[in-house]
Amino acid sequence: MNFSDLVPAAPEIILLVMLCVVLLVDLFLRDEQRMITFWLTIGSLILTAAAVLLTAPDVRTVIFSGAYVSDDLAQVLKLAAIGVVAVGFLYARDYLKQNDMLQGEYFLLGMFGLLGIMIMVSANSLLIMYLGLETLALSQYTLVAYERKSAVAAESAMKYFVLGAIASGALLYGISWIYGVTGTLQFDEIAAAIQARPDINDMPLWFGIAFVIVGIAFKFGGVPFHMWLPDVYQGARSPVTLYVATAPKFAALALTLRILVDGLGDLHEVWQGMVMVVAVLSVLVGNIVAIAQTNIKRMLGYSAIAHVGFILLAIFTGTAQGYASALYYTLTYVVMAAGAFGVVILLSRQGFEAENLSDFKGLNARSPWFALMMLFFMFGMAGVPPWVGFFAKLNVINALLDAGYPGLAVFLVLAAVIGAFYYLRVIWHMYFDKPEDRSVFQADTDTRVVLSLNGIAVLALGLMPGWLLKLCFDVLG
Amino acid sequence: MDLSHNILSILIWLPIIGGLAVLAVGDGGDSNSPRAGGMRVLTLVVSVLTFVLSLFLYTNFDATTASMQFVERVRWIETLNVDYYLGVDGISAPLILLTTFITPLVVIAGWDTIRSRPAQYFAAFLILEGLMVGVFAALDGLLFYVFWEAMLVPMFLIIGVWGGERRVYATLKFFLYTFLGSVLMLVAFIYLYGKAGTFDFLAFMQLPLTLAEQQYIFIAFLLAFAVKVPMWPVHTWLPDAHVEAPTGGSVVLAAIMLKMGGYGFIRLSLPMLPDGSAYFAGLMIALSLIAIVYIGLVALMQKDMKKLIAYSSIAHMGFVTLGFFLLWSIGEGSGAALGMTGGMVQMISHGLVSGAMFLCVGVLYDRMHSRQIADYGGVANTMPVFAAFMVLFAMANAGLPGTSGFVGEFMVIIASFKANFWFAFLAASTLILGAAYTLWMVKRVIYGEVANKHVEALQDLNHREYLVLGILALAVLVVGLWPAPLVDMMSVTVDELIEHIGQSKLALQGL
Amino acid sequence: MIGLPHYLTLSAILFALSVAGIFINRRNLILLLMCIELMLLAVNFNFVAFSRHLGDEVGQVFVFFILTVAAAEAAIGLAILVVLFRNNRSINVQELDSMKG
Amino acid sequence: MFQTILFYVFAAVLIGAAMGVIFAKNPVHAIMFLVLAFFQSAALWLLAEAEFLAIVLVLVYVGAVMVLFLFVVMMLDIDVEQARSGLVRYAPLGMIIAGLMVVELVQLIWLKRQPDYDGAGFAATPEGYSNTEALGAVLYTEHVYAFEIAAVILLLAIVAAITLTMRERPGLKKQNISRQVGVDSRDRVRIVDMKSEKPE
Amino acid sequence: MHSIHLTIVLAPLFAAIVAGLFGRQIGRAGAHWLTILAVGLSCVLSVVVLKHLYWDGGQAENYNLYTWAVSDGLRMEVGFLIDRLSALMMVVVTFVSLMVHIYTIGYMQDDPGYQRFFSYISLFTFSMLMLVMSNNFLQLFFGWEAVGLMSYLLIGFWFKRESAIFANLKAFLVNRVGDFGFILGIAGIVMYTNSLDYATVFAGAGDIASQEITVFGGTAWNAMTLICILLFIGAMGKSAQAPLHVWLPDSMEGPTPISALIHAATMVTAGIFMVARMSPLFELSETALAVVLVIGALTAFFMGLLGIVQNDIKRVVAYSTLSQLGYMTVALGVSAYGAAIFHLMTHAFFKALLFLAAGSVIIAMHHEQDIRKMGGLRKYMPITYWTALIGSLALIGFPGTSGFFSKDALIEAVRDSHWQGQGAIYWIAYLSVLLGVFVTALYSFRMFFLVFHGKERMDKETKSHLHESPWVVSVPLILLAIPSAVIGWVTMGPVLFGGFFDDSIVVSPPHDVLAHLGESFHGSAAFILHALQGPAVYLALAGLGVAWYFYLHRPDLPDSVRGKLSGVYNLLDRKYYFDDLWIKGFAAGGRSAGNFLWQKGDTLVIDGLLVNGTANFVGRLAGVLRQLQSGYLYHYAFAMIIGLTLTLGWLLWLR
Repeated sequence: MNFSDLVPAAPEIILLVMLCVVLLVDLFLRDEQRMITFWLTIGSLILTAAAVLLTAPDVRTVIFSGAYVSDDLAQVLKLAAIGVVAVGFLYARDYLKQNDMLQGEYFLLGMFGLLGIMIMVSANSLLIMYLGLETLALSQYTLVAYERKSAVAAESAMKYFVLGAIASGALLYGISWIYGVTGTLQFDEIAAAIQARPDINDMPLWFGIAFVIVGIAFKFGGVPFHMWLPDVYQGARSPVTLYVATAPKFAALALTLRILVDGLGDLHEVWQGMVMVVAVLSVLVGNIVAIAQTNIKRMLGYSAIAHVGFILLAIFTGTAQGYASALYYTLTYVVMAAGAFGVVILLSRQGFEAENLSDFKGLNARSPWFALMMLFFMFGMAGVPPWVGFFAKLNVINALLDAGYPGLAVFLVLAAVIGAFYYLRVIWHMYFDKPEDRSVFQADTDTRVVLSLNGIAVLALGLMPGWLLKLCFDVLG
Repeated sequence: MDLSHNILSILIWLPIIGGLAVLAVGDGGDSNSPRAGGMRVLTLVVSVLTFVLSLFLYTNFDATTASMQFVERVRWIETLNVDYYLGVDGISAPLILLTTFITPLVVIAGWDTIRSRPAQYFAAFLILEGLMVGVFAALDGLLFYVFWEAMLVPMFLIIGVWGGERRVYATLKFFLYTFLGSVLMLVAFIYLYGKAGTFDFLAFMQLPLTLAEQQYIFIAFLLAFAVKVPMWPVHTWLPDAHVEAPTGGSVVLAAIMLKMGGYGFIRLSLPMLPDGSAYFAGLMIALSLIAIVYIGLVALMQKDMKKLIAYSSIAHMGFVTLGFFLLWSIGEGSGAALGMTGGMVQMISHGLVSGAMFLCVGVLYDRMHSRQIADYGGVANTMPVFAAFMVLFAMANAGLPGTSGFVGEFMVIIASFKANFWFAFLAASTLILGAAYTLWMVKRVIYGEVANKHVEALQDLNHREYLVLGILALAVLVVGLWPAPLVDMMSVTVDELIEHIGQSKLALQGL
Repeated sequence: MIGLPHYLTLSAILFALSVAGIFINRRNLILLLMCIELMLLAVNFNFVAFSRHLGDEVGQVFVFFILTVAAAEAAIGLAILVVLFRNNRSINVQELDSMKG
Repeated sequence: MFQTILFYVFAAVLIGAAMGVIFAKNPVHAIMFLVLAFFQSAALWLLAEAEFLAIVLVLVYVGAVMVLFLFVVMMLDIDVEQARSGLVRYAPLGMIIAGLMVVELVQLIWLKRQPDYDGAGFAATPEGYSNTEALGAVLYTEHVYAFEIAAVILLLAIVAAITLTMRERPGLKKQNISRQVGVDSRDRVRIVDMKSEKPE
Repeated sequence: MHSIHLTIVLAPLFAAIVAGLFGRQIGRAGAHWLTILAVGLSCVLSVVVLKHLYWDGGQAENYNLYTWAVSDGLRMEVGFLIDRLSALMMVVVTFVSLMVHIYTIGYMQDDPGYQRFFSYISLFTFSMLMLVMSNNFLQLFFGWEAVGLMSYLLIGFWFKRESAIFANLKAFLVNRVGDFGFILGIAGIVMYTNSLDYATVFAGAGDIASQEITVFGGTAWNAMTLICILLFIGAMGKSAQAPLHVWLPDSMEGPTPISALIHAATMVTAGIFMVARMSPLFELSETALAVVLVIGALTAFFMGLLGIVQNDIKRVVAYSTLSQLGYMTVALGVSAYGAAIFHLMTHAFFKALLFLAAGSVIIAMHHEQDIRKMGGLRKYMPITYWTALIGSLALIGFPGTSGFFSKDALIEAVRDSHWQGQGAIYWIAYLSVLLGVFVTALYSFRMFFLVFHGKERMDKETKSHLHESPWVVSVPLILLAIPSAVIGWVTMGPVLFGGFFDDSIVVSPPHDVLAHLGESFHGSAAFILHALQGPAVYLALAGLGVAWYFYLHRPDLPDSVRGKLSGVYNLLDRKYYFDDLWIKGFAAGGRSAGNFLWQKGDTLVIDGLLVNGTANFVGRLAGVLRQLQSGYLYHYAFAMIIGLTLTLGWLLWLR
C-alpha cells in the first residue's frame, strides 16, 4: 500500500504526532511555563481540525484494508469532538491554574482520549472499535483519578474502571459471538453476511447483540448500566467532568451507529426492543432521580442519563430520520453540557468546588451575564423554545411519531415536563434567592468570551436551527 | 409608508429588541440613578411606539374579508418545511391591539414602584410583549409553539423575581402546569405535521382527519388551552400565580395570557377539529358552566383581593369557552355567531377590566403592602378618587350595562338561551354571583368607617396612577357604550369560521 | 470429538464465574481486577475457538490485541488502586461508598 | 480420544483454578490460582493448535501482568486477616446468577448451535501450516492500523501509570538539567583585576 | 323633535358629569344651580313633548340613535320610542326629580358630599329617562341596571354608616335577582323574534304565543308565559314585589330626597311601567297575568300590615309604598294598565310629598326618625303639617284627592275583571285590595297622629330648636301638594277613559275592564258619588277612625293589644321572616357553599390531591429510586449483570 492511501487518516496521524510533540516539549518546561503546553495543545487541535477539513474525501473511503472508514458522519463527529475538547481545555485552564494542577498530563490524556474518539468515529471493524474504545476508556480512567490527592476522585475512578472493564468484557464477548456467527469483523461485511445468509439471523447472533448492547449502554450511561455515571461526574474534578460529559458522547454515538446501523441494520427489530427498554428506563430514572440531587454535577449527571434516553429512543426508531435526530440531539446536547459545566468550573475557585446547587444562589446579583448564560443552558436542556434543546426533542418526537410510536412520544414529553423541574430549580437559585456570598467569576477574557459564545450559540442554534438540521439529515438522511 | 408587509414583524421584534436594549442600558444597580431613569423612558418610548404602530393594524384592517391580512411568509427551517409565517384576521387583530394597549399601561404602573433590578423587570415585559404578539400573529404551528412556550420564560422570571413570599411555589406551579399542558399540544402538532407535511395552520384546517384522530388531538389541545384559559378543574395555578405576581405580572397574566387559551380554541380546536369539537362540545359547555357557578361561589369567600379577582377571572373566562362551544347545541338558525362573537368580546373586555382591577389592588398594595381585605375598610374616606375608579371597575366586573363587562356576557347569555334554557339560567347566575363577590369586596374595602391608622394615612392617586386608571376607565366605557367597531372587526371572520366548522371533515374523505 | 461447543461452554463457564466473582467479592479490590482478567480470558477462549472453527486468523489476531490491551488495562487499574490506597489506606470495596444517591 | 481426555482434565483444572481465584482467602493465593488458570488455558489453546497465542499468554500474562499483580499486593501490605469474611454470605446469590448465565449460554451453544457445525472437531490445518507465521503475515499488513493503535495504548498506559503514581517528595534533591545546560560561563567565572602592588 | 328628546336626556347627564368630575371647581352653588337648571330644562321640554303628543295630536315617534352592535343578524340599537306613555313618565320623572333637586339644597346643606349628591341624582334622572324613552330591550335593560346602580350609590351615600352600606349591597343584589329573570326573558324574546326592538317584537308576539318550550323536565310551557313570567320577575325586583321586596325598607338608609325620588316616585315604578310597556306580550298569556295579579294582591295587603308596627317614620312610608306598588301590580294583573299607570302617577306625587314632608320633620327633629319620640309638631311646622295631611288623605284615597280617583278606579277594575273568573284568584285579589284600603288608612294616620298630634314626646333640647323648614324645603312640598290634591280630579277622565294610551298600551278586548268601566263613567264628580256606594271609602274612614281611637283617644291601648296579640305582632315585627330567609337562607347558604367548594374542592381535592399530590409523589419516588444508587461497587456490577442476564433470558425464553 502506498502513502496516498493514508491521507484520509491524516487527522489521526497528525494528532498522534502532535501528541508526542507535546509530550516531549512538556518535559522540558518549568511549571510556570505550562501555558506553552496549553497553547501548543490548542494549536495541535486546530491543526487536526484543519486536517479533517482538508483531507475529507468527498466520497466514503475505506482504507487500511477495511479497518478505517472516512465518511461525512466521521468528519462531523470528529470536528465536533475536537471543538468541544478544545473549549473544554480552555474552560479548564484557569481552574487548573488556581488549584495548581496545571500539568501537561491533563492535556496529554485529553488528547489521548480525543484520539480514541476519532479512532472509534471512523472505525470500520469491531477490532478497531474495541481498540479505540479502550484508548478512550483508559485515558478517561486516568483523568478521573487525575488529582492524586483526592479520595473521591480515586474512588470514582476505581468504580469507573471496574465497571468499564466489565462492560468492555461483555462487549468483547458479544463481538466474539458476532464474529463467530458472521465470520468477519468488518461492519459492511457483517451486513453483507446477514444479507447473504438469512439463516444466521438466529439466537447466537442475538446473544452477541445483547452483549454488545450492554457495552454500548454502558458507554452512553443508559439504565441499568448507568451506575458509574453520577459517581464519576461528582467525584472527578470539574474540568474532568466536563471532559467526560461531552466528547465521549460522540464516541458512544459512533459506537452505536457503526455497530447497530452499519453492521446490524437489518436486524433492527432484534435490537430495537432492548434499546427501547434501556432508553425508557434511562429517561425515567434520569429525570426522576435528578430531582432529588443537591450536587449540581451529580444532577447534571442524571440529566445526562435522561438525555441519553432521548438519543437512544431516536435510534430505536430504526429510521434514517431517527438516526439524524439522534445525531442532532447529541451535537446540541454536548454544546449545552459543555456550557453548563463551563459555568460550574468558572464559578469554582481556589480550593473551592462550586458543585452544590446552593452555590448558585443569587448568581444573578453577582454576575448577571453568566447567570443569563446558565439560564440559557438550563432552559436549553429543559427543551424550552427558542433554545436549541427544544428542536432536538422536537426531532426525536417527530421521528417517533413517523415510526408509529405515539405512545412513546407522549411518554417522552411528559418525562420532559418532570425534567423541567430540576433545571428550573437551578434558575430559581440563581434568580430568586439572595446571594450567600459575593464571589464572582474569576476568568480571563478569552474564557469569558468563549463561554458567552457558547451560551449565545445555544440560543442562536434555536433561532436558526435550519442549517444544522440540514447537515444532520444530509449526513444520515 | 406602507407597513402592511412587515408591520407584524415590527410589532413582534421592536419590543424584543427594545427589551434587549433596556437590558443593555441597565439601571446601574440603583433604581434612582439617572441611568435607570433613562432606561425607564426608553422602555416607555418603545412600548408606546409599539402601540402607535399597532394602530396601523386597526386603521388598515379590512373588516370585509375573513382571509389573513398583513401576511408575511419566509422560509425558516428547510428540512422541516417550516415557515416564518405571520398574519392576522378578525380574531387575532383585536387581541394584538389589546396586547400593545395593555403593555404601556403596565410599564407606567411599574414606573417607580419596582425598586430591585428595574432594568430586568422592564426588559422582561417588553420581551414578553413581543412574544405575546407573536403568539397571536403566528400562522405556522411550530412558530406558534415557539412563541407560546418562550412566553413562559419571562413570566416565570417576573413572578419569581419580583413576586411575593410564596413566589417560588407559585411560579413553578405556573410554569409546570402550563408546560405540561402545552407539550401535548406539541405532540398533536407534530402528528398533524406528519399528516400534512407542513405546520401551516391553514393547511391543518383543510386536513382530513378521522373522528378518533380528532378526538385525541382535541384532548391534547384541550389540556394546553384549558390550562391557559383556565377552565375548571385545571385552574388552580391561576390564583397562586396572581397572588404572588407583581402587579404588572398579574395584569399581563389576566389581561392577555389567559386570552391565549381562548384564542387557541377558536384558532385551532374549532376549525381544525370540527367533529372532535362537536363531540366534546357538551363537556366544554359543562366545564364552562361549572366555572361560572362553582368559581363564582368560591370567589365569594376569598379573603385576598388578588385571589378574589383571579377567581372572578376564571368565572368570566367561562363565558368565553361557553360562547365558543354553543355552536352545536344551537344547531340550525342564527345564534352561534352571536355566542362566538360574545366570547371574543368578553376576552377583550375581560382584558381591560381584570387588568384595571389588578391595577387598583396594586395601587393599594403599593401603599399598605397588604392584599388582605380585612386590612382595609373605609378607603373611600382617604382616597375618594381611587374609590370612584374602583367602584367603576367593580361594576364593570359585575357586568353592568354601559361597561365593557356587559357586552360579552349579554351576547353569550342570549345565545345560550337559544341552545338551552338551563345553559342560560346557569350562565345568567353570574349577574347575582358576580355582583355579590365584587361588591361585597368593595363594601369591605372601600366603604365603611376608616378601619385603621394605616388606611387613615393613605394618599390618594398620584398623577401616574390617575393616568393609567383613567385610560382604562375610558376604554371600559367606550367598549361598553359602543362595541360596534370591535364587533364589526370580528364579525366577518366569525361567520366564515362558523361556515368552516359547519362542514364536517369526515365528509372530506368519506369516513 | 472435542470441538467448538466444548470450548464455548468452557468459556461460558469462565465468564459466568468471573462475573459472579466480581460481585461476590466485597473485600479486596485486587480480586476484582483478577476477575476481570479472568473474564478477558473467557473472551479469548471464544475468539480462539471461533477462529479455529472458521479457519481464519482474524480471531486470533483479535486475541493478540486483547492481551495487549489487557496488559495496559491491568497497569492502569493497578495504578488507580495504588492511588486509592494512598488516599485512604485501604482497598476495601465496602468502604468505597462516599458517593451515593 | 487422548485429546478429549486431555481437554477435560485441563478444563476441570482450569475451572477449579477459576473457583480458587474467586474464593481464595489470601490475595496471593488468588494470584497463584490465576497463574494456574492461565497455564491451563495455554495448554488448551495448544490443543486447539493456537500455539502462538498460547506462548504469548504465558509470556505476557504470567510473565508480566501476574508479576505486576504480585508486586502491588506485596507493596500495599494488606492484612490477610481481614480477608473476606462475609463472602460466603453472598456466594449463593452469585452462584445462582452465574448458574443462570451458564444455563442460558449452554442452552444457546448446544441447542441453538449453528447448522453448519458438524460433530467433528476443528478442521485440520493444512500441511506445513504455521500458526505463528500466519498471524505474523496478517499482523503487519492487514492489521497494521490496529497494531499502531495498540502501540498508542501502551504509550498511554505508560503516561497514565506515571501520572498517577509518580509523586515528587518535598525536599528531594534533583538536578535541573535545563538549568545545567543553560548555564553561561559568565555566571561561573568572575574576572577580577586588581592592580599589582610593588614593594617599597 | 328629536333634538328635544336628545336634550331631555343629555342635559341631566351633562350636568351630572360636570358636577361629578369638577365639583370642587364649580363649588356647591354651582353644582346645584347647574343640575337644577338641567333637570328643569328637561322637565319643561318633557311637558312640551307631552303637549305635542296629546293636545297637538302629534304622532308617536320611534327611531334609533346609533347602532350599538350588530352580530349574527341581531341588531342592537340605541333609540327612542316617544309615545304618550313614555311622555307621561318623562313628565312625572322630571317633575319629581326637579322638586327633589330643589328640596335637596335644604336637606343636604351641611353635607360634605353635596356636589356628589347632586351629580348622582341628575345621573339617576338621566338613567330613568333612558329607561322610559327606550325603544328596545337592550336600552331598557341598560336604564334598568343604571337606575339600580344609582340607587346603590345613593342608598350608600353615607358610606360611613355600616347599616347604609349593608342596605345598598342588599338592594343591589336583590335587584340583581330580578334582573336575572329579566335578562332571561329578553334572551327568550330574542330567541323567538331575533330582535330587541319593541315594534318588531310586538309584531311577532303572536307566533311566540304559539310556540312551546320544555323547561322543567318534560312539561311543555307556552313560550309567552315563560317569557312574561321571567320579565315579571325583573319587575318584581325593581318594584319590590314580594318576595323580592326586602330591599326597599332597608333602602331608607339613604338620604330622604332619595327615598322620595327613587324609592317612591320613579325607580320602583319602573317595573309597573315595564309591564305596561310589554302589555302586547302579557295580554297573550293569561297565566302570566294571573301570577302578576296574585303577587300584586299579596304585596298590597301584607306589606300594608307591616306598616302598622313600624316606628321609623320613613319605614312606615316605605311599607306604604310597597303596598301601593302592590295595588298597581294588581291593576296590571287585571289588564287595567291604564289604571296602573294612573295610580303610578298620582302615587308619584303624593308619595314624594309624604317622603319630603317626613324629611322636613326629620330635619326639624335633627335626624330623629322614631315617631314615638315625636308628637304635636302641628303648631311648630304648619306647612309641613298641612302638606302631610293632604298627602295622607291622598294616600288613603279620601274622596276627591288624587289617590282616591286612582285607587278607586283600580278597585273597580279588579271587581269588574270578569275574565279572571270568580275563582280563588279573583277573590284573593279583590279582598286584598279592599282590606288594603282599611290597613292603609290605619297606618297612615297612626303615623300622622303620632307625629303631628298628641303630647310632645321629644326631649327639651330638641323641642327648643323646633321650627319650620326653610323655603327650599317647603316650596317643593307645596308644589307637590297641589297635584296630590287635584290631579286626579283633572286627569282621570282623559287618562283612564279618554283613550290616552291607545297608541302605547294594547289590551285584548275580552280583558278590557277599563273600557267596561268607561261605559259607566260620567265625569269625576259622578265618580265620587258612585264610589260612595262602594265599600272602599267607608273602609278608609274606618281605618282613619280606628287610628284616631287608638293613637289619640286611648294611647294606652296599642300596648295592651300588642301584649295580647304578641304572636301576630312578632310575625309582623320580623316582617314575615323574609329577611331571615334571604340573609340567613340564601346569602349565608351561598357563602358556606363557596367556602366548601373552595376548601374541599379546590384546596383539598384539586390542589392537594391532584396537583401537589403528583408533585410530592414524584419527589418521594425520586427519594426511593436514589436509594438504588447505593454507592457500592458490587451493587453497580450486580445491576449490570442482572440487566444482562434478564435480557438473555428474555431473548432465549420469552421471545
